[in-house]
Formats: sequence, structure tokens, C-alpha cells
Amino acid sequence: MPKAPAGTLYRGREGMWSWVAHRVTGIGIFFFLFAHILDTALVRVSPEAYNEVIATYKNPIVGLMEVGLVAAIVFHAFNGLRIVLVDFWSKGPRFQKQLFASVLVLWVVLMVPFTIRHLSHVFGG
Amino acid sequence: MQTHQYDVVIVGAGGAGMRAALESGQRVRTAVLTKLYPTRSHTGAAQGGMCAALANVEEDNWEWHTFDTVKGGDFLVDQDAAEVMAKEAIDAVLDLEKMGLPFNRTPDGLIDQRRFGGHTRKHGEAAVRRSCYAADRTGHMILQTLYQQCIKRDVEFYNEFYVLDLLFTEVDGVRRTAGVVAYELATGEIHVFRAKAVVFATGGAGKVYKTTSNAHTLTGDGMAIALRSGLPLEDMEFFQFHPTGLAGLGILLSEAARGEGAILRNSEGERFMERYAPTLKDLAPRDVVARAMANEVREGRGSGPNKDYVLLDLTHLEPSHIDAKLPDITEFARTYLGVEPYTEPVPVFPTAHYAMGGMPTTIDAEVLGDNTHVVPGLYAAGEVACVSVHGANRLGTNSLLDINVFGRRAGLAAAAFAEKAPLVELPDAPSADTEALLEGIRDRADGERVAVLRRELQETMDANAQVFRSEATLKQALSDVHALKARYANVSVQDKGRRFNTDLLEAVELGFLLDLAEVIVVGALERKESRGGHFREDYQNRDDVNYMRHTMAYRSAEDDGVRLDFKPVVVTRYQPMERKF
Amino acid sequence: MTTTIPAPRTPRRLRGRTNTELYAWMFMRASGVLLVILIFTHLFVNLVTGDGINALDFGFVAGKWANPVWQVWDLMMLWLAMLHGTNGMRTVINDYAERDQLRLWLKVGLYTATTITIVLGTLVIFTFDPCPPDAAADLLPSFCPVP
Amino acid sequence: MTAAVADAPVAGAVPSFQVTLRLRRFNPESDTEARWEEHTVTMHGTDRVLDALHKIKWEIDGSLTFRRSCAHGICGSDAMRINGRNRLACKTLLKDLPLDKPVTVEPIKGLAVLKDLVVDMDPFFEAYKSIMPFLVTTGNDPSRERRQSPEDRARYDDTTKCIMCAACTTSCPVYWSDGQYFGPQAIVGAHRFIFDSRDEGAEQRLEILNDRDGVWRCRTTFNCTDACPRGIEVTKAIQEVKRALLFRRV
Ligand SMILES: Cc1cc2nc3c(=O)[nH]c(=O)nc-3n(C[C@H](O)[C@H](O)[C@H](O)COP(=O)(O)OP(=O)(O)OC[C@H]3O[C@@H](n4cnc5c(N)ncnc54)[C@H](O)[C@@H]3O)c2cc1C
Ligand code: HEM
Ligand code: SF4
Ligand code: F3S
Ligand code: FES
Repeated sequence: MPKAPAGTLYRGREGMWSWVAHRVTGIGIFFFLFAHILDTALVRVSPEAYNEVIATYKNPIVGLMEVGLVAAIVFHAFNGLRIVLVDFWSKGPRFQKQLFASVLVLWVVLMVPFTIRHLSHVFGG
Repeated sequence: MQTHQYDVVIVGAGGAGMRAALESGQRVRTAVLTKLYPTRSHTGAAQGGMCAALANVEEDNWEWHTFDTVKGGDFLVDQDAAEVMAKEAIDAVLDLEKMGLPFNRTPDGLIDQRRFGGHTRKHGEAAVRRSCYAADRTGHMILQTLYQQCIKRDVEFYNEFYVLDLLFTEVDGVRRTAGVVAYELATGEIHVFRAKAVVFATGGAGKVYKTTSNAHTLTGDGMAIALRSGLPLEDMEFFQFHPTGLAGLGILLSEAARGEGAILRNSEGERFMERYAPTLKDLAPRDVVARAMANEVREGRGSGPNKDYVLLDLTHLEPSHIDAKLPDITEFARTYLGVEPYTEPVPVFPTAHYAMGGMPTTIDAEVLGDNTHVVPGLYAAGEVACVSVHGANRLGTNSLLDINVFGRRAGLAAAAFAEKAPLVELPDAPSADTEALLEGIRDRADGERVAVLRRELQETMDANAQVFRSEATLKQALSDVHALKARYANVSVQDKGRRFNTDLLEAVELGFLLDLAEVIVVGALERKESRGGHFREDYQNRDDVNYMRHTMAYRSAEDDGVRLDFKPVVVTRYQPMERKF
Repeated sequence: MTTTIPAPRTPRRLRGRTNTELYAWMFMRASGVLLVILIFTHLFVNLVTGDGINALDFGFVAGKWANPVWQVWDLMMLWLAMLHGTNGMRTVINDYAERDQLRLWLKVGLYTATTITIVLGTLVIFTFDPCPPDAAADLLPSFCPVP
Repeated sequence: MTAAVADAPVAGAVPSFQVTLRLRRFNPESDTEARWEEHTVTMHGTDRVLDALHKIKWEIDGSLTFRRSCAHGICGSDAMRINGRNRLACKTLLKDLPLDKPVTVEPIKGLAVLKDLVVDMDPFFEAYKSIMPFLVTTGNDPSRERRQSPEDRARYDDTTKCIMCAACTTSCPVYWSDGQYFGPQAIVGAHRFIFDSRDEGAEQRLEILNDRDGVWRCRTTFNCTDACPRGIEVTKAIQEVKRALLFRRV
């Protein structure tokens, strides 16, 4: 059954794109979490097995991916708080765009120092 | 072709149609046929309010309201009908409130009221606050509320069904209503609706003119179908031009703006209405104000690069007051003209607004087939009808009242009729005429474009049959309309399909408009006087001796033209007197 | 006629009166706010303080879990994040999987995976022995008794 | 209307200009799939997208099909996707759009396309009908009006403005996904009654919206609020309904 034929992309604004990003990061984190719990479970197998897997985390490429992961978590977290404000603060809906701007600012403020520090660990260490 | 059978079929789902459906639907099997989804009807565009002598904010009574209606209508009003309307107004408003309509409120929680043109206390002493309103979207709220009640009561709608013909069958020498023929836009299929009673509530015909506050879909279908069925149309030469349309666009800025204190000014900044109507000034009846504005422009005191409009000044009003009371119309000015009403005056000019005339009815909404006899089973209400409560000029807020009072009466009367009357046989080949009409246009390979003819029609009507009319201009209009009718016989459409063929329907609608334009012009030519919305430069005074009478226009069978007859005005309490405001 | 018009969508049916969606919605908010604290601290301790990621190894984890505070901390994180994420994934599935069959199977898969993961994670935290007897001593936290 | 605008004195100041419209067309009687079609027309000053569509229909291709009536943003007939966003064609001034590239016009998303820009509105109206959009009261009607203070009246003022154009519902990503969500308009419709001090049906309406496809599916993407031609704070209304569910009953 054909649906409404696909046209151009809907040009949403802050609200829509923040949701898209929230969803994408949420799903991403969820799959990472599986992996993370499984690898942590290796501590029950043996210290060697665990350390071996953790060693791969210290690989520079994975190190960069970790930055991505943390970026995703931090964005998802702050935007999650924005959603909570939109839900419970009566003026939230009116200020959602400003709130979104704050999310981005906070995200940058946290991510810049973290990235520097983390990459210095990864590459420097 | 499909056939359906109901007790009552209502044509039109604007205020009048749905108000009727609420009454009829509770009593007998009812269907509502509408060419638009109900909430798209033009009742939703009405802004200012609906008046009733509730006396919630100041002393008032229905008798004053009756008087204002009669006087505002320049004594062409049938006074028995006006009295019914003014009396039932109070319950009509209260009924709507009980249905949930969110009227604005006084600090005490009562329905708030405001001033409106021509509504006065003590027979003209001073303006009175009689108009009940919901910000500047009263019509929108009426339409929504009635639609909501229809949902509650499970009224059966046929959306996007265009009624194109009315069916009659002669029983014992009397023409009785048998049903209607409708065209389903989605499929292109023809449906015949057999019914004991039919209510017409198809609204106005503003698209006869170019500059109009009316929707593209207000093409006078109901009136034209009635005319083609041999029924008369009453007082069609009276068309109301609303003073404050956005210049050049026709989009309406409600009279409520002036009710809230806005002032009309000419290019010299003068509040010119003081000269034309010393007492009511900007709140004089619409015909008076529209003429005054047109006159200012004619005498060179218009504003703008072409000096062809005047200004509506709201700048002395508090922005917060404007926001609270007139949010929508100020937004129109911003959106469509880029004018900021807080600080700049808004360019306005009269715009074709309301058809005072229509299908003549009794106060029970029964349609008259001539001066005295009703057509059994046929009813009409709303702008399509002419109970003659508006006479030669409708007062603002009286139309939303009209559709509620007479819509209700039509629903009640139609249901009562259907409860007693038997179903009438359908005529032979009920849809033949409609099919011939449609296929004739659709099958014509090459011909004139609908849009070209329509524009020429609207332009000649604007130029020659608008606020000012004279023998010469009307004759010009008439010959133009005749020429256009001849060319219409050769009109064709590009869309030959069945589904959603709006091209085809626009062609049909143009046919309706042409018929109505002719009736308007012929009526206006014959009426050699000035009264209400009809102003003849060659006969500038009202002539009660010769023209205190309704015009009844029929389509003449011989030459496809218009034949006129006349009907006396019902006068009960008020003798004609000079109108001063 | 060459094409058919798509049929209107199936009429919606109300699915009984439950507050499931309400609670799920509320849980997303509550768990989200808690997770901010839990996860941010977790990330900070694991990735930023000290030598950052380089300090991560068996010993580090064992050292942490010797402290019941961290045990409870990670346990809460595990449960909340998994439930939050699972409920989020359920929403996503509801949105995009339109066929009832597909919806069902995706959810079965999701819930199974979640259950296994949560059970496994919980067991690991509680049955964890920081000083497994047969491990090399240099991999173990310092408080382990030297054999 | 087009011609009227051309003569408009205020338009005198604004020169005419060329506009290319990129239209998404679909004729159920001959097409199996939608296609794009471009037309360039000369327009003037305060012309709107609707005027351009009319010009194409009236002068170039009569088969172009779209709904419209009032032409000033009050009837809700002509919601469509203009340059990727839901707007009313009659309220979107051409001069406010970037005219160096074509203006794309497509049907609103999430409802079946019947022809060109015309979509099947029935599911949309069905959703509205299912939230009991009418005043519910008990007991006998009073003889005069029910009283309501201006403050109580103000509480639901915003949501009374809705013209049911569907711009909101068809801009909602959740609605596109499977069309089972009630959609923002239905919630706006319910809000208008839930917060009306005269109404006694709030409980039932809240119960309906507590459904799996009710308010909880809203992901606060704000497309609805951005799209609403009446400036209704749609998402805010949805949030108020959510909070009413949370705090009044739970
Ligand atoms: C801009 C504007 C502002 C106004 N403001 C006020 C005001 O403040 N106060 C006041 O009292 N009055 C006002 N009026 C006048 C008043 O709104 C109208 O006269 C009144 O609403 C007409 O209602 P109706 O039910 O007769 O017709 P409409 O509401 O126009 O409804 C007509 C119905 O008929 C249907 N229809 C038409 N033709 C066919 C057909 N062939 N087949 C099937 N169905 C058909 C349509 O689908 C529609 O449902 C205003 C009018 C305008 C244009
Ligand atoms: C760090 C703190 C976190 C906060 C504040 C947070 C907040 C939220 C909120 C409020 C929502 C609901 C969004 C909505 O209903 O519109 C949500 C959705 C979601 N979250 Fe989180 N979350 C956090 C961490 C996580 C983690 C760790 C995961 C992964 C396991 C996750 C996965 C998801 C998913 C998949 C969704 C569904 C997205 C959607 O429906 O669009 N979140 N989050
Ligand atoms: S809420 Fe706004 S966008 Fe949605 S239908 Fe109503 S008017 Fe249109
Ligand atoms: S667009 Fe949809 S997700 Fe919510 S905020 Fe509006 S209903
Ligand atoms: S035509 Fe009525 S809203 Fe655009």
C-alpha cells in the first residue's frame, strides 16, 4: 500500500533536531552499554581477560571513539534535563530554544576540557 | 449514480446549516451535504460579534434592537421578521453559550458586549453595547461550537459534496420538493438524495465582485440553483460593501475595530465621518460609512500613492487593548500589508461583503415560490435566504444572529414537515440535467478559460455595480454580463479527470456567478432610488412612494434573462422616516 | 483507473485503561535525572581523575568494588540505565516498526537481551571476588593478601 | 485575487518578480508515483503562495489541484509543505521566501495523498472526534448563561483559536511514523475543554489521552508549535495536559 509519497525532508527547527540527536545518542549509548556491561563482566572470568579487553580501550582509535561516546552521553544528559524542564517548568515550552542553546553551550564547555584531557591520556600515556 | 434517502437533507454546513442540523438531526433522519469540510465554511471568518439585547453591561431591550434593524435596513426590512429575530436573539446567544461557546466575559462572569455600527439605545440616542463576542473570532467560535455539537449528536455529513440541482415532482398540481443532486468531489460520482424536506444554507455570493471579504468558494450556488429551478430571488440588488477591507485585498477588518475606538481618517488626517454622521460618526451603518469613504476618495482626499484608500487609525489605542480585543485583524494588517497597527494607520477601502438578498422565505424559513405561496418541503436559512431582516442594508452582527435564529427555525420546520409528509417520487432521470451540465463542460475540447471570464465579470461588477451606481454604469455591467454569458457557453476546462476535478467545479461556479450578477444588475437598474446598500447617483434619494417594495427576480424562460416582480414590505410598528445618524 | 488510493489508516482502538505509559514516561524523567549524577561521577572518576583511562584495569575495578558505596553506585547505574535505555528502545520500536509481528519480535528480543544483561551485571557485582586465588598478583588490587 | 493585488496601491511600491514553483504532483488517474513539476510565474508585491498556485491553475494548468477557501488564514483548507515546512499557502507571502531558488510545494506529510496537494483528511478529523470535543455538563441547563470569570476564560483561550488545518499534526515526526498517535491537534482540541471551567468531562478526556497513542507519545519536538499558523503554543498545551494527567489523578 503506497503511503504518502516521500517528498523533501521536513525542515524542522531546534526542537526537532534536538529530538533527532537525542534519539540517535540514546540508541547509540544503549548499544554501547551492552558492550560495556559484557566487557565489565569479564572481571568474573579472570583479571587477564579483563585487562586484555580494556587494553583495546586504550588504543588511540578507540580513544577517539570514547570521546564520541562521552560527547553523546553528555549531550543526551543535558538535553534530557532540558526535556524535563520543558515537561515540568510551566515556562519551559516557551523557552525551549533558549534551553537548547544552553544545552549546546554546556556541552561545549564540558567537552572541550574533557577531550583535551582524555586525548592527552590516550596519546600521551 | 448512487441514490440515498433521508427525511431531511441540509445543503451547507456553515452556521445556518449546522444550526438547522442540530434541530433536525434530533428529530428525523438528516444528512448534511457540504462542498467544504464543515469547519471551512465562511461563517468562521466572521469576526465582530453576534448581537442580542442581553443588557449584560447596559440597559437594552429587544424592541430597540428591532428598531435599529429596521432603520439600519432603510425600512425595506419585513418588520415581523425583524421582531422575531430580535426577540429570539437572547435565547440564541444563551443557547450558544450553553453549547460551550467561549464568549468574552465581564468581570462578573457574564457574557461581555460591545458596540457595533448602527446599534443604539432608545431609538437612535446613542450607541449601545449589544454585540456578544469572542475576541475577534466570534464566527470562528460559532462554527467550531456548532460543529462540536454536531459531533456530539452524530450528525451525518457528506463532506465535499457539491449540490448542483434541486429536484421537484408535481403532486396534485403542486410542485413538491423531491430531493437534490450532488457531485462528489473525491470521485466525480453523481449522487441523488431523495428527501422529504430540503434546507438550503449555502451562504453568500461575494465572488461576483473582485474586491471582497468572501471566500473563493462563496459563489452563490444555492441562490443560482433556486433561480434555475424557477424560484424567485428577493432584493438581490442590495449588496453590502463593508467599509474596512484591507486596501486592494478585500480582507476584512471587522467593524469591531471601530467599536473598540478606531477612527477613519482621510489624507488630511481629518475624522471625516463627523461630517457624514454627526451622532454615530465612525459607527454609522455600513452603507453610510462605505459611501462616505468612497466619496472622500472621489473628492481627492484619499491616501496613498494613488489616493485610492482611506486610513483606519488605531494608534491611539493601547497595544494591550488591541491585543486583547482585536488580535486577529491586527495580524491581518501585519501579515498582508506589512503595516503595524500599533503605530501606523491601516489602509482600508470598502469590500463586497454580504448579500442582503436571496431566496425569499417566511419567518419559518419556508421558501416562497412567488409572493405568497411556499414550496412544500423547501427551506432556506442564512445568507442564501432573504427573510428580509436585513432589508436594504444589514447591521453588523445581525447575520450571525440571522443564521442562528433562522437556522434553528429551518431545522425545526423541516423536521416537523418531514414527520408528517410522505416521500415524493423522484422525477424521471433525476440527474440528467446535472450530468449534461458537467459533461458539456468537461467534454468541450477547446474553449475560453474560466479564470478569464471570471476576472472580467468581477472587474465589471466592481467598476459598475459597486458602492456608486448609475443607469450608465449598470447598463454597461449588464451588457458585459450578457456578453460573458454568451462566451460562457463556450467555456472549457483542462482537467478532464474524475477525481478532485476542481477545475470543472470552478467552471460550474462561474455559471452560477454569471446568473446572479445579471439578477443583481437588472434589479439595480430597475430600482431608481437610493436605499441602504443600493446608491444610485442618478436617483440619490429614497423613494418610498414607488420603491418601498421588495424586488422578486425570476429567470425568464423565453430569453434566459431576468423577469422582475415586486412584493410589498411588511410594516408593523415603524413607519419609514429619514435616516440620520 | 490505474492506481488505487491508499486506504485510510486503520481506525484507532483504545487499549483499556492503564497508566503504563504514564509510569513509563515518569520513569524516563526520574531515572534520567538520577543517571546524570551517577554517570557523570562514573565518567569523572574513571576517565578524568588520576591517570584517566590509563589507570583502568582489573585492579582499578576491584579496588572500587571493594567499597560497598561503589558497588551500590554501579548497581543503580546498571539497573537504571538498562531500564531507561530499554524503555527508550521500546518507544523507538513502537514508532518505527509498524507491522504488529515485527514489533512483537523486536520487543521480545529487546526484553530478553535486557534481562540477561541485568542479571549478568548484577551477579558480577555481587559475586565478584577482588582477589581471585589463581590470578597473578601484579594484576590484583594492593589490598589482596599476597599468597 | 491576483489581479486585485496587482492593482493594490500598497503593492505599487513593491515591484513584480519571477517565482519558480516546484510542485509535487500526483494524479491518481494516470500516475503511479508522485512527480515534481516546475512553473515560473510573474507575481507582485504582497502576493502569497496561494496566489501563485492560483495563477498556475488559472493560466497554465487547470488540473493542478489543491484545497482553499477563505484566502486569509481562517478556514484551514490550505495547509501544505512549503520549502519543507508546513504553512498555510494563503498566509505565506512570496516576498518572505528566498526566491533565488524554486519554492517547493508538497502535500502535508503523514496523510494519504489523493491528488496533487490534496490529502485524505478523514483520519485527522477522526482523531479529533475521538477526544469528545464538546462541552460536557451534568444537571439541568441554567436559565441564563453559565458564569465564567475572565481569568477562567483566559486559561483556554489559546487553544480555542485552532482552525483544524492539520499543519501541526502532519508536522509531527511521531505522527508520520505510524499515524496511530492522536496528534497534536486532537490534544489541542481536548485542552480547549479540559481547561474550560464550565466543562465536566475532563476525566474522560484525560483517560482517552492517557492511551498508548495519547499524550505520552509526544516527544516534545515542537514542530507543531513552529507550524501552527494561528500561533497556538501547541506543545505547551500538550504539556499542560500531561501535567493534568500526572498531578490531578495520579
Ligand atoms: C469576513 C467576514 C466577517 C463577518 N463578520 C460578521 C460579524 O462580525 N457579525 C455578523 O453577524 N456577520 C458577519 N459576517 C457575515 C456572516 O458571517 C455570514 O453572513 C454568515 O456566516 C453566513 O453563514 P451561512 O451559514 O449562511 O453560510 P456559510 O458559513 O458561508 O456556509 C455556506 C455553506 O454552504 C456550503 N455550500 C455552498 N455551496 C454549496 C453547494 N453547492 N453544495 C453543497 N454545499 C454548499 C459550504 O460548504 C458551506 O458549508 C461576516 C462575513 C465575512 C465574510
Ligand atoms: C545521562 C543521563 C540521561 C538523561 C538525563 C536521560 C534523559 C532522557 C529522557 C528525559 C528521555 C525521554 C525523552 C522523551 O521522552 O522525549 C530519554 C530517552 C532515551 N534515553 Fe536517556 N537519559 C540519560 C541516559 C541515557 C542512557 C545511559 C541511555 C542508554 C542506555 C539512554 C537511552 C535513551 C533512549 C534510547 C531514549 C529514547 C529516545 C527516544 O524515545 O527518542 N539515556 N533520556
Ligand atoms: S493547532 Fe494550529 S496547526 Fe494545529 S490544526 Fe490547529 S490551527 Fe492548525
Ligand atoms: S510535533 Fe509532535 S512530538 Fe510533540 S511537540 Fe508536537 S506533538
Ligand atoms: S484558504 Fe483558508 S486558511 Fe488558507
